[in-house]
Amino acid sequence: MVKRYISKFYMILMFIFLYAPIAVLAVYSFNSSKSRGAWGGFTLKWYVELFNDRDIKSALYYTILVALLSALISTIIGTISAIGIHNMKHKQKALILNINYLPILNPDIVTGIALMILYLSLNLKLGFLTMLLSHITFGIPYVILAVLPKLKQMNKHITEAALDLGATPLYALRKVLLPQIKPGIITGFLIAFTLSIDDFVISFFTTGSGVNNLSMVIYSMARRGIKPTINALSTLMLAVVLGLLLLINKRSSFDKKHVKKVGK
Amino acid sequence: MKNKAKLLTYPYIVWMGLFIILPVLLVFLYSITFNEINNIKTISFTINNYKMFFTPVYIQVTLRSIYLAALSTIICLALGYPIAMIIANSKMTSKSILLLLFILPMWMNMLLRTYAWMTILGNNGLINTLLANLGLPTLNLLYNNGAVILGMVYNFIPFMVLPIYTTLSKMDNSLIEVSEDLGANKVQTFIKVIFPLSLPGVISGIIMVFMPAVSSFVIPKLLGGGKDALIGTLIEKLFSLGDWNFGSAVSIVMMFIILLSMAVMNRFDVDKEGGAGLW
Amino acid sequence: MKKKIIELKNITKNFNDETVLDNINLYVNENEFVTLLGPSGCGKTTTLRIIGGFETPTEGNLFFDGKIINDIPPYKRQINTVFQKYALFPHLNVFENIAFGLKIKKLKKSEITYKVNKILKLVGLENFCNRDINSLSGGQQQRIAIARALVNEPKVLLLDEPLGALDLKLRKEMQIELKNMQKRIGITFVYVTHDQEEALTMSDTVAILNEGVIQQIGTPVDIYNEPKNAFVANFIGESNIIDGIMLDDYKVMFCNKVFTCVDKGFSKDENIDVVIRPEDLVITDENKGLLKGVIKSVIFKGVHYEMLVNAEDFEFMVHSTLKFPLGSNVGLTLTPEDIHIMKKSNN
Amino acid sequence: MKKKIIELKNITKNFNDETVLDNINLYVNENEFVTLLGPSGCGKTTTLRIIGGFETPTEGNLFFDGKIINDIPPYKRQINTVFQKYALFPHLNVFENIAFGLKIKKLKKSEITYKVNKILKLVGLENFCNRDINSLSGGQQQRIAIARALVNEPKVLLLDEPLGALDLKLRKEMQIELKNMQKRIGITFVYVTHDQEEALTMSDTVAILNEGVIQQIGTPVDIYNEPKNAFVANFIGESNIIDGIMLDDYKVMFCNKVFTCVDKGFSKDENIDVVIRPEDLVITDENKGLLKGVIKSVIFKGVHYEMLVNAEDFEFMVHSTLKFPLGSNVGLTLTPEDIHIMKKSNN
Amino acid sequence: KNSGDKAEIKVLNYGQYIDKTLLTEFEDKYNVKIIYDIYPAPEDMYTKVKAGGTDYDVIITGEYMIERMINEGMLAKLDYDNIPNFEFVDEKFKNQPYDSNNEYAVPYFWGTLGLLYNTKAVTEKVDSWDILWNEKYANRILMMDSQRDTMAVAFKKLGYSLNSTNEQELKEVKQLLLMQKPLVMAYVVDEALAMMIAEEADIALIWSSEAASAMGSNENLNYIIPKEGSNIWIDAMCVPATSSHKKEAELFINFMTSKESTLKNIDELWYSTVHTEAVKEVEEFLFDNPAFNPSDEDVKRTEMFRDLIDEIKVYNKLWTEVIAD
Ligand SMILES: Nc1ncnc2c1ncn2[C@@H]1O[C@H](COP(=O)(O)OP(=O)(O)OP(=O)(O)O)[C@@H](O)[C@H]1O
Ligand SMILES: Nc1ncnc2c1ncn2[C@@H]1O[C@H](COP(=O)(O)OP(=O)(O)OP(=O)(O)O)[C@@H](O)[C@H]1O
Ligand SMILES: [Mg+2]
Ligand SMILES: [Mg+2]
Repeated sequence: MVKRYISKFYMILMFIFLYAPIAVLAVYSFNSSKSRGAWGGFTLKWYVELFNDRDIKSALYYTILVALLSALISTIIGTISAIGIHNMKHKQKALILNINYLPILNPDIVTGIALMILYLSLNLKLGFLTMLLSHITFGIPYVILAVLPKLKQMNKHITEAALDLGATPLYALRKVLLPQIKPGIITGFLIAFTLSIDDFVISFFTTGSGVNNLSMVIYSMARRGIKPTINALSTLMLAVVLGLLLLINKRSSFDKKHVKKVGK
Repeated sequence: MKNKAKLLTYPYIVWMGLFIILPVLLVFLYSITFNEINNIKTISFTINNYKMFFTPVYIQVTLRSIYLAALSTIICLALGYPIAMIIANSKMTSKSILLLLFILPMWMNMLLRTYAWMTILGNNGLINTLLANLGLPTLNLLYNNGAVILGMVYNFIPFMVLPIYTTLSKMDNSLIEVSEDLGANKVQTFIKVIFPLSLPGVISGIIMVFMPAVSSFVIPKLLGGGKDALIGTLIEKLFSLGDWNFGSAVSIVMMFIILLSMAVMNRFDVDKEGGAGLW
Repeated sequence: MKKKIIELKNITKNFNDETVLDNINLYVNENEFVTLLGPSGCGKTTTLRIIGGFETPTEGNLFFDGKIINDIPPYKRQINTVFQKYALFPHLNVFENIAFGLKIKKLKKSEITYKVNKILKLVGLENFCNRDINSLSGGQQQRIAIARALVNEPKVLLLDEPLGALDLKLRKEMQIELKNMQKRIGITFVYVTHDQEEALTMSDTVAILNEGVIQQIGTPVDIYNEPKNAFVANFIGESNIIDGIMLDDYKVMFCNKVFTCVDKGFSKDENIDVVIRPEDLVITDENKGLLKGVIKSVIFKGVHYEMLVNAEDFEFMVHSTLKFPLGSNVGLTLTPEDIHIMKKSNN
Repeated sequence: MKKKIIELKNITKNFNDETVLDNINLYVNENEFVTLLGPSGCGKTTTLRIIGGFETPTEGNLFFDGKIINDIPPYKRQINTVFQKYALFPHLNVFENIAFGLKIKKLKKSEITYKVNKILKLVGLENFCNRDINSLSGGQQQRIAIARALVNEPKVLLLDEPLGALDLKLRKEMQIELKNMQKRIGITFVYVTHDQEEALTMSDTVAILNEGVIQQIGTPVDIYNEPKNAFVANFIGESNIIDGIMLDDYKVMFCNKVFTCVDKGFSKDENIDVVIRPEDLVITDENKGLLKGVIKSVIFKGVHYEMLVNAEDFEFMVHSTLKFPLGSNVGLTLTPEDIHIMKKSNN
Repeated sequence: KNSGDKAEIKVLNYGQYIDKTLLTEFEDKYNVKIIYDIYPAPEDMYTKVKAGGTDYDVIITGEYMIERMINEGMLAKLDYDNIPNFEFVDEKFKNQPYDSNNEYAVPYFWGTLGLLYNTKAVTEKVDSWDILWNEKYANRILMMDSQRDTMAVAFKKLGYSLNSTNEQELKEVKQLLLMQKPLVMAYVVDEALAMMIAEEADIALIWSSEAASAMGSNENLNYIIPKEGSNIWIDAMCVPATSSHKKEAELFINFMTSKESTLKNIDELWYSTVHTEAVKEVEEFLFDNPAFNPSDEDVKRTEMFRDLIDEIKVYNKLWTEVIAD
């Protein structure tokens, strides 16, 4: 009982730590002064301005599109590769994993510039595609790292049982293996998505004209002080996601109750 | 069966060859040449870039970076593990919600978050204002290693929590029961059974925190005040200033050091895991 | 006088409104060997888990040495368990698995090594010290699980089908080893098995469970020879159970014939179950038998042949070392002592 | 003529340079019921896993219908397996587990429901459709594992101790069900069990393994009555194995006495093993017996008492439904047919 | 392509360095579509454009970067016939060394490097770089995490040219900067503006443009150009050699140089203008601001950065050693 309270308390502390800066930036989205340093009174003008800013809208679109696509593709490639890596012999596995660590280890600017030179020498036009490829490249290693522990935990006899019952490896993968490593896959997706949303340097060097993401907009604003419109945007995004979460939570708890009733 | 599953990695191996190895080779090439390498005829090789690195100043930077990153990683682990456990032990529906709530702040831009931290930590920031109002002495919270570590912990802790959470969720409960049956109390059970079983997740978490932390540059620049350069800031600076050659050498050395120390760790691990290595 | 070390008082356990254990009352004396016996899913494992502390009873109390221990966590109970599904630690090798409990007790290294090796020899796996758990065969894993619990020399040992995966030979050996150990070290055993013979051989007391209800508690001989109801009789050994009518004391009618028996005290013309063990029936010449019948099937069982004999519309199972040809007409005889009369159970 | 459906030719399997299977040769005819029997760790599961396609033999070939299938993946083999450790899908409920194979075959929904329900009834778990796998008892899980394999009606079914977790009653029922099914649908069974009686009851052919080497292949009666060596004799049933000398055809000496027997063809004065089944020995009055002895121990086994009789420095195990008092002096008799002579095995 | 015959130009600029309504205005007025991109720092822009993956038509960037790009043949000569508004550009900013004949670039805004300080905390007279070495302000000083700007201070304090490559002078600069390091609160990237407004620090090395906007938010702040001299910078518009819509690009440059556009831009950005007509019409408070409109003497003491080509590596090394120490 006491333990439950302690863990609840700890959890709340942790969430305060995580959300304190977010709260600050949300508050500043209502600050009529343009500068982060001073409070100039309450205003909604940044929200109004947000809807009139063409660059932010297009950047938001590309940010979400690239994040979703790259996270999805990284998750697919990463998960499949992780399964392969899991089945490798020790030496091979070590080699592949070490190479896999490089994008995680390399500073973004090195990756960004190196990829840019790569694309150009491949005669790829910098733009949406190259940016997407780059995001996939740095997403996959994280997905692999997220999926591998779950694979290691898995009982191999269960996959064998599926094959035994006539499941092709692909079917066994879909119906037996994936459901079991699902937490790892979801985690991998979340990490890849998060990294993609947050990436600036690599995106900058590998994108082309007209395709910008929010991070690029924000970093480029830094010199003059980031406009509170961005805070407004962040606050809105947060609100939307939180709202969705609340909705899902309500739905699923409703479903549960419902099922229980029917069950009786 | 095993051999076949291995094939699944081949597409990624090709991908790696193209998008990871080739760029790294390029970086390596820069590290051993003068100037640009656009023209193959004028290429000339040198090891000066490496020589330059091995001077006390840069070694110190490297050590400092590894120290800060390691410290942040340890703190992430210490703070994150309980969180992962709490989430893993919570009810089915609240699990995914908690998880998303946990990573949601990271969807706000890192620069914004870091600036927000500066607003909180500054001399006239929220914390110090609070302290002053309480009649307490104010603190120097910003522009020191503490702030850098705080920033790193803040930004990387989800990457520690998530993989640990995945290994803890749906852990074989009977093993925990056996442990308690054999007389291990909750703490001993944790140390001897739960933690070792979650080790793969912990290792993933450590890698996902430590490696980007070693080479991070925005956080040390903004929260550390750019006074004590870290290897990430150094590389970023060298590259953006156009000195790709030396920058490349620094990156290569860093990769080498980190991967080598990982290999050493791996060696230790081999005995325990029966040849399975880190994995 | 014997001391009750464990006592279950009115224990009931529900899972999602389904009653799995129903008002269980059972005590275990110090140094006693108690076996729980019952069909699959009857609640044996659940009972052990309650004693071990892994489930809390929905109702009722659990006593250890006279004190209620409902809320004492498993690690504070001086009880060790051999789990039905082994539950070996995958991250530890054979040695480390067995040494687990000893290390927790902070024994000296040399002592741990000594004890582990001794117990490994006992289960016949001396050379398996450094083996990975996953590379062991089923029976080997089971033996490690036994060793891991035994090595701690607990006051009470709970064993959930500990010999299930072993072959007859090894099982017999291990039975004798376990029994010896129990006597020598003075451990109390609560044993779950699905092997009736094992239960009868090893136990001081046998408790028969069915659908969460205790059917009978008694010594092996009691249970076997004086089953309380047809379920017990049928479960504990193979039996022919025939509807009969008790005409009078020592006089029973079944299969349209009147037999002399050794039972009395029933009301007149009471409907009863007649239980006859297959090995008590003797096949004779057709005209020498009390009953006449035809051999319907013959199965070789090694020690004996198992034959089904159709006599007076009832299929008698008969065990005999002699083989009679399929379809031949035979007689069946039996002595009055072999006729067990029992009251009809309610269901 | 019968068709060989599965054939193992010179199969050897090493794990890390340790030989686990050593030059195994074995074939299985269509619709045959072959049982692998052997002590724990002798390689039974490994043999099944090779047939199922989960291990590749280090040496030798595996034939299915006359074709080598060493490299055919498991899902392309018309073989289903009941795994020793069940290996049920934890993320699926009981129904979905059983329906797994049928869904792959793209059967109609109604058909799947029909088949699953039918098989659930067979294993006695009609009402468990929506149950979570982890909430099942050990025996229930095992039955689901059997159902999951059986429902696919494969050509060949591999069963690794499929009834190990079931009580005698249910085991017998399931034995009969399995056997009936095997005959009715015409499935070929390769069966692993540690239960000698089960092996003898159900099988057409029994193969005895020890330490990766096949000791004997034959019908149950052959194996039981004509064991090729002392290991088989000892393993397949409890036996008294005594050192003896073959004096002449039909004349054997052991325990310092000369007995008549039915064996011949040994060289003169050859050292041999004499095997006598405990149930073949009859306890008589001290002076009526061929051998004189003292009762050393008496264990109640339900069907019979198991007694150790010390006679002429050898401890004879004797099974008898009559109980003799501990320490009493008795005689032992036996007929010439009950004396089995076998060559000394090399080890 | 999809907009049919409608021309399209690609513009690359710093972030937040334009009144965006001007873009729409231009598009409507000339029926030319603008694809507008931004970059965070000139070096990053250079790296990317130099690599050749881009096809911009107009780039707005700093003078030293333009010099480098001219030297490397990355820019196209402008056709000034298409930029009649060029005449309004103050002669002061024409024919500067980075583009000595004014063939490649049209100035956009300009500014200086100076000290922004809080008059509440710094009560003494501030007129010299020396104050940055004054222990009284230990940990209240913000320097820039930009090697050339921070080194420029040291050069000027020592009385040298801020483009010096003299070994001895560089050594002295390094010494000076290392001496100063313990006093520095932080080498900030872009945060000086906000930090000074929030009064987190007392003195900051800053660009006049940022200073102007800081002073607009906090009236305790003041800006000066120290007497030892300082740096002056010009941001200018140029057309890359790879441009395929040079005409429209020049049209855009001309549009941006018009008085109306300039005024609109000033209103939004508060940067010092190069426009002779516009400057007359800026609001009074801005006109009087020393950061927006420094005195001619102050400007006379300033020096422009030159592209150092390979010598930059020496600077890089010096600077990394300063911050790594
Ligand atoms: N992956 C492996 N690595 C090393 N040794 C193994 C491996 N798998 C099995 N063995 C060994 O091979 C031998 C035979 O194992 P197998 O599982 O076939 O035995 P089994 O006859 O099924 O025994 P049981 O009746 O106990 O299940 C055992 O000694 C076992 O320890
Ligand atoms: N967690 C649970 N949730 C719901 N039902 C459960 C749970 N655990 C056990 N049961 C049910 O309780 C009953 C008794 O289970 P238990 O494991 O005690 O049986 P058992 O006697 O050990 O059987 P077996 O010999 O097959 O192992 C079974 O019907 C089982 O399905
Ligand atoms: Mg059980
Ligand atoms: Mg086995």
